Amino acid sequence: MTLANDERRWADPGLTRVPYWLYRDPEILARERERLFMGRTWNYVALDCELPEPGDYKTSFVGDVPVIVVRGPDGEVRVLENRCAHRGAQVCLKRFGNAKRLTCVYHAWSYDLDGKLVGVAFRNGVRGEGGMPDSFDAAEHGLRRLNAEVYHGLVFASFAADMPAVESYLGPVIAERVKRVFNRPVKVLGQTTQELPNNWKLYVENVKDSYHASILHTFFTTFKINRLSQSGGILVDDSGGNHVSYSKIEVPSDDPDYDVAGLRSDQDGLRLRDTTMLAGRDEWGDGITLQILTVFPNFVIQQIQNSLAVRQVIPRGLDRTDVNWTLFGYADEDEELTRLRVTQSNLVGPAGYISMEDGCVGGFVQRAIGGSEELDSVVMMGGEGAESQSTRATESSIRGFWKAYRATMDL
Amino acid sequence: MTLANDERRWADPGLTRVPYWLYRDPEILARERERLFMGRTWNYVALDCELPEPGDYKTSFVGDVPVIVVRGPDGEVRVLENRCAHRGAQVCLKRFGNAKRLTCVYHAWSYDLDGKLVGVAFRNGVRGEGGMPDSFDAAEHGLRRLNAEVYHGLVFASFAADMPAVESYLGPVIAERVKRVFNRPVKVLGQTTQELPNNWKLYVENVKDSYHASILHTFFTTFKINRLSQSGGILVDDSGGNHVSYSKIEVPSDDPDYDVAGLRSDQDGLRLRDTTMLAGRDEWGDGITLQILTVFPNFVIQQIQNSLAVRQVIPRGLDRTDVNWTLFGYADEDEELTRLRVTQSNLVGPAGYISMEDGCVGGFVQRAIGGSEELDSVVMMGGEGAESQSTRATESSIRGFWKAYRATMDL
Amino acid sequence: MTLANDERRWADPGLTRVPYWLYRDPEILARERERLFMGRTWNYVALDCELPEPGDYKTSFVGDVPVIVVRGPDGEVRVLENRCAHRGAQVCLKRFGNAKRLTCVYHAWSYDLDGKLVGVAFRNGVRGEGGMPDSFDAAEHGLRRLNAEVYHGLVFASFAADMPAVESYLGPVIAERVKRVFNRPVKVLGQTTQELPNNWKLYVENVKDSYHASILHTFFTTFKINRLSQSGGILVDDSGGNHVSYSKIEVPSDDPDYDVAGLRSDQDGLRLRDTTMLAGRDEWGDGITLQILTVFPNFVIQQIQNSLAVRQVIPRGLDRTDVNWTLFGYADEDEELTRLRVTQSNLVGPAGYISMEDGCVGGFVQRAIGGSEELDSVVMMGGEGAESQSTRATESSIRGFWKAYRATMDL
Amino acid sequence: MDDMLAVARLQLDYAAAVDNDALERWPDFFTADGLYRITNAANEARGLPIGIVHCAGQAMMHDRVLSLREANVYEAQRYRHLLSLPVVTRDGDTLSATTSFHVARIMQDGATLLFATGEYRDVVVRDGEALKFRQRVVVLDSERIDTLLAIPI
Amino acid sequence: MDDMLAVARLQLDYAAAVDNDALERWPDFFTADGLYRITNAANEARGLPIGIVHCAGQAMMHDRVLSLREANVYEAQRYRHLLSLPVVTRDGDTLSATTSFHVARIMQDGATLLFATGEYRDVVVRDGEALKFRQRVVVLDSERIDTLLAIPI
Amino acid sequence: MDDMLAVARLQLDYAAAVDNDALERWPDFFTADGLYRITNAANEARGLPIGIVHCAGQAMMHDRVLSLREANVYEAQRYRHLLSLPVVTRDGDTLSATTSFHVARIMQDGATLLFATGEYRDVVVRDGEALKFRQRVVVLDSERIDTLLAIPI
Ligand code: FES
Ligand code: FES
Ligand code: FES
Ligand SMILES: [Fe+3]
Ligand SMILES: [Fe+3]
Ligand SMILES: [Fe+3]
Repeated sequence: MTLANDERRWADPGLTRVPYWLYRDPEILARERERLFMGRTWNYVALDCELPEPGDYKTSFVGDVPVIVVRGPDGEVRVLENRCAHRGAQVCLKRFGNAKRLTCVYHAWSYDLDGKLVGVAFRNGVRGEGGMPDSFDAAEHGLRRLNAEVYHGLVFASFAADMPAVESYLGPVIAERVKRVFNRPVKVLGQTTQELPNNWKLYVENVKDSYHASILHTFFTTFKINRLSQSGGILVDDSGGNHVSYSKIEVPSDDPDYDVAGLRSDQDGLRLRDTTMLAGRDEWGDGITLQILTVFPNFVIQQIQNSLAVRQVIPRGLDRTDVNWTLFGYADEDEELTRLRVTQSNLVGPAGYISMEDGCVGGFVQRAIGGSEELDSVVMMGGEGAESQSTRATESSIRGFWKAYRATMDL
Repeated sequence: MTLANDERRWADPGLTRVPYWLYRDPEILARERERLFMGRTWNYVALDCELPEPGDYKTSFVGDVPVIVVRGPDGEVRVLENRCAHRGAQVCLKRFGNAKRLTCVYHAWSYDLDGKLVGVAFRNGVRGEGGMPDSFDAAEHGLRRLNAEVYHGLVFASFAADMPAVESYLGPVIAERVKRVFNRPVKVLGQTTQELPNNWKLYVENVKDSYHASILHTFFTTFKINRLSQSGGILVDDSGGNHVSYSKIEVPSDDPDYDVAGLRSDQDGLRLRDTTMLAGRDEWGDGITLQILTVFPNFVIQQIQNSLAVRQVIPRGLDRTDVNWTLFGYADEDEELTRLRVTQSNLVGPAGYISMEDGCVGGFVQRAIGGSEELDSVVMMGGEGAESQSTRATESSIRGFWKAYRATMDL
Repeated sequence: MTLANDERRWADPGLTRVPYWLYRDPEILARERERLFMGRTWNYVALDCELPEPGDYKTSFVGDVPVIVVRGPDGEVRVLENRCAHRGAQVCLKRFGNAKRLTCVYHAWSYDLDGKLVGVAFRNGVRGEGGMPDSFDAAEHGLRRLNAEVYHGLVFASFAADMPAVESYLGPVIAERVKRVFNRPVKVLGQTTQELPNNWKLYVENVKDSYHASILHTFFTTFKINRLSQSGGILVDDSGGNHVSYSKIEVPSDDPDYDVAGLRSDQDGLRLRDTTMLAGRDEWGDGITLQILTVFPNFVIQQIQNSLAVRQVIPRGLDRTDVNWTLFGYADEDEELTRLRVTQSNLVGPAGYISMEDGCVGGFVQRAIGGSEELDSVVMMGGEGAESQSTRATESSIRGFWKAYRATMDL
Repeated sequence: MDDMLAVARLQLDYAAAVDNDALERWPDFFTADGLYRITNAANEARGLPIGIVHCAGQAMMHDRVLSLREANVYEAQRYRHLLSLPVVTRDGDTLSATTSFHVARIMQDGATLLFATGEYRDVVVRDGEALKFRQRVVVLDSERIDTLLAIPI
Repeated sequence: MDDMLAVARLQLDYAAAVDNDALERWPDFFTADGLYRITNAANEARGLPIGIVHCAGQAMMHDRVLSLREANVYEAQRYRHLLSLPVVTRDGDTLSATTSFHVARIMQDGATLLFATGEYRDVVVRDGEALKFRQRVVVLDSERIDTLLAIPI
Repeated sequence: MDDMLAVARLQLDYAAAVDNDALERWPDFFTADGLYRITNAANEARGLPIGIVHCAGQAMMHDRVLSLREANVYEAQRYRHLLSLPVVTRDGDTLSATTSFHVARIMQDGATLLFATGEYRDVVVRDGEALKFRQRVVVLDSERIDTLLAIPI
């Protein structure tokens, strides 16, 4: 499986071919950790609202590296690597907590909420024996602190110190769409983790893939919630790594392109008995019923009708990925709207009518490409570039992902 | 575990020493996939009778590469790689099915039963936007089609195009013995999968190993179903990779060689209360009560009394192997004979009186050789060659396997 | 994950920095097997009392290499590699047994208790056909026999032939402390296996780590069974690899060092309702209530009050370790003392009040260091050397482990 | 005891219907306005309203079965439920029951996984001849779902 | 209910005998002409007659136990059965029952696996004082067997 | 049958208390001098007295709960017990029961493991109104414990 260096090539200079070894080579994981997740990227780690009070913390991940997201006494959020500077134990063990200091259970080294080492048990020994030598300088042994920015309620972190602001990382077009959803404080309505039998990149490609939406997810098209012939399109930022796919409802029409395609997904007879789920509200006043947004490398913001969620994609190995779903609403919303979101939650998540398939299709690829590491996937729908397009029948945003990936990974 | 190149050697120029790293080195898997399973070999993938009608398909494997075995409209069987030419999803998901076209669930690309790409959803975009660029040539994006041959009811496939006919691959001696069992149409009587905790080659060696039969499987000898002193022998083809081990019942005699060996397996007191299982019929008129046949690299045909089976050996990782058992009878046989096969099925499979041990013995080796990657197994019984012999107290056919393996793997 | 050679460095020339890749690099396992476990070390494999009679055997491990520990007809204990010289099957399958000869189930090759090959089934073939060629020399095909020494009831084995005696391997100081516990025949009182989600070295470091004892294990300090301010210390042999940590009960005092540290572990209000467990006996007449002893690389002898145990640490992969616990008492002890040991067994093992944490803390490290392979743990408590110290507020014995490890591994 | 065994029998029949792919019968185990929810223990403990599945009324249950049969794509799989005895309390004609479960999932290729564990929180009423669930809340112990959850628990 | 509990008790005793290695008692849970079969759901669905084990009559069961004890080689292992309550129907003196099971397999080295799940399809009759299986068909959910199946399910 | 169901109910309540983290109630399922032991089948078979946990009397049980709550460090986790029906025999006022179990362990991150299988060997007596365990010996099938065993089985 370990590919020698000359086999680990990416022959095609463009973006329309993606070699399959990228999902299978054991060495890719370490390289992605180093250059991508611990490199020059902004990584979503938490919602600001998950940490309401000073001292509130949440344990999270940057790539697969454990971090602590904590609100300091000054109200600012810090992100610290969750690894003790002494002998490497995970410092915070709980998913959520509140602390004035972060104390490692192993030898009780303790850190303030900036990660500064403020306590070393028995530093001076016991009765004058043992303890730390004079050469020990506590200032050199804090928790590694990451660059952090709270952007409209979203906490991003980066191991790189000299990052541009999140807004500029997103680019103006995508930033606008983030702000559309995060236009006021939010609250968490539910959380779940979906464990996928495939490389994390297959999930991210899937999310970026506006082409599959109305084909793989037949619930979508059948009930006219969304179909490619609706007006909509995709937006891609200059880096390629960030994107939005959106659509608006129109009056459904008989669409000749669908008939030509003869898709499995167009079953006219199928109707829901209970349509409360479909009675969406136009909360944003723009008629957009679906907006899927990704931030490079592994963060998703979803609006599907009134179902709002963020998804953090965590690599767990070459062929194992966790998707952490956080469904949310607005802090100030009425109960009826929350009830609507509860009902529409049936659309999304591991059991969602239109997301269930996304859970398995990555595995369908992962297990099929074993004999094809020297071959490529073909990403040509909508051309060869990674630009915004006014159609969703395109793979432009997938090409955008690989554009950003190749640049960041130097591949 | 990854052995540097100079350690991955096979010092002995002959066939009587097999280094243990062959069962443990992570790199061997990829090389076996490339040179062995996707190289110049014929791989069993299905019984012809599993696909009675045009459009019937079965999903199977060549090595661990997923394939589709499908009967075309012309009645001919095709074998296609089960990986979509678009972005790599497994095209057929079910074990058995019937289809006029093979349609990928992901983006509904569809293929005819020759693997030719005949439909690309939204190829022309929607309302004139998106879609495939003109440079896209459907003819270049079919499902990879394998070389296939149906040989006396057995479907073989090869990634190599220029293979000799199966009959010539088997060699005349082994071909004769295949035809002995597949002398007329067969029907499936039962299927099961046995998952083994060892490298696939340990299972194949075990099947080729006529030496162990009467020693490891004491049920065999105790009830005089078979013992090495019965007349019989082994046949090996010129390549070494294909073999038959057979025996005939004779009147049991007191056998001095057994007494000298003092084998655990010779328990005189043990008798069955119910002997219906042993009342075999001489279906082939030649008195042969056991014929085990292998085709290089990983296929087994078994006749044990009247129990007939094919076994497909599928590598699932360095120390994980699936054995797919298909028990069968003849399409035209009487019910009484089927009942006999049902009763004799107790002899074989994961719970079989004389095959149960084969399920665990590979694991006994796999876990014992961890500290011995620089050492060799010793394969000297019956000499140093890989020729046919008129005794089963030999490892000649194992040496034959390694002869073919070294040639194919270039090791 | 596979680190290229230039990354697999150990920059720090001393013992106060340990790079994290040592717990994560897949290649380290094979090198540890070769140089450490199969190299110039003595490895605990059994208690002498587990094999009371000639022919009694136990299956055990040296590193992760399976071995047989067997008492010969002369009463001496032998240690043999548990891998058949023929084709590599594990010869002894049971945990405990008794045999005159060791017979492999696969082809019934049999060995005497020295490992000498004394039987080859069908060596002369059957009716003059098959069998072993004349070139086969049974003397070359025995079970690999290890160097073995029974030292005060403990059976040690080594793949190296030219080892110093165990007593000299231990060094006089540690040897004394082994003999303190193994001062007369022992008997087994219970066995269990604890499976840890971390590299084996994290467990060994933990055992050697007198620093953590009163901090991580708050049961310890709270009930005044042991605290760092008790008199005690650590002893390290010249190699660094062997150590003792011990303490004596003193009248607890208000200890200013504890107050300064403000440790989580000092909860004054907590008192046991049932104190029978704490009513220890001073069996050795020296007031030592705790003695933890390790022998390089992976063996532990434990006296915690009257709870006696040996622990064998078995690597099962990069992040998987088995700890085999054997709790014991003296062959001649009274029932009341055994009852005391039963009661005090609550302190130790996977559910032990003061060992439970040792089961999880290695995992806390293993999972936290994923992004830090180029970083180091900091081992500075008690200075920079690996000498004996009269305090337990030190990491001297951990530095000792790495001293011996670097020497043995040539790193 | 009678209540316990009666509820146990209802639960057994439900499990058998699900395990044997008789999903069309699944809505009939509920009253017309019955509530079926799947959530996890952490969400419940935090009072979060959204779980994994939320079916209010038989109509939504029928819709889910229809979608599973006609619209959704997922590999062939089956469950095998195993239940504890229910702990039942009665309030007038209404029975409340909590019941532990282990659910194994068996994929088409034979791979078997302990897919879900947790507790049923049931409200059971008499509906004509039969007992039916007025409410069945499935509280999963784990927040983690392997791949997807298609078939109801 | 009486039938249910009586069948449940028979099944419990059977499971205890198997789990505690009292295999010699195993044939006695059957009538002299009792049928014991292990197969899998896919074979059953396709009407294929061959499964994993086929014992027609106590004599064949005794033979299997004898072979396991005296002839066959396999590592020390044990099972732990867990059963649902049986769903029992009565036709005259004959009880038919379907019952779900999870069987864990524990190897000598402690490795524990959810080895088998499925359904017992039992026909139970009174045989003198005791209830006995006239038929016990074990339908495994999975076609996949890890390593080997020695001990009866 | 009454004995069986009464013991089963006691066992269910015990399992529910443990599975729902009501450990403070755990000692109350025992008589004041009750014995709680966890050991494994191999140790029992060899007559070895030391297992995994040994609590003689409620006081030691309270101590264990106190230690788990106040002193010990371990990650958040929960169990989900599933039990067979008990096989109960009565000797005067004393009931003896053997009962099989599967216990799943669910970690905070959702990882689910079939953590323990085995057999309860219970001695149950009436203690005022309630049934209580005078003895509960947990015989694990496996000698192998993953990571640690904090919560009682
Ligand atoms: S590892 Fe954190 S204090 Fe020692
Ligand atoms: S992967 Fe098959 S159609 Fe896209
Ligand atoms: S492998 Fe041991 S006798 Fe052949
Ligand atoms: Fe999707
Ligand atoms: Fe065999
Ligand atoms: Fe400790």
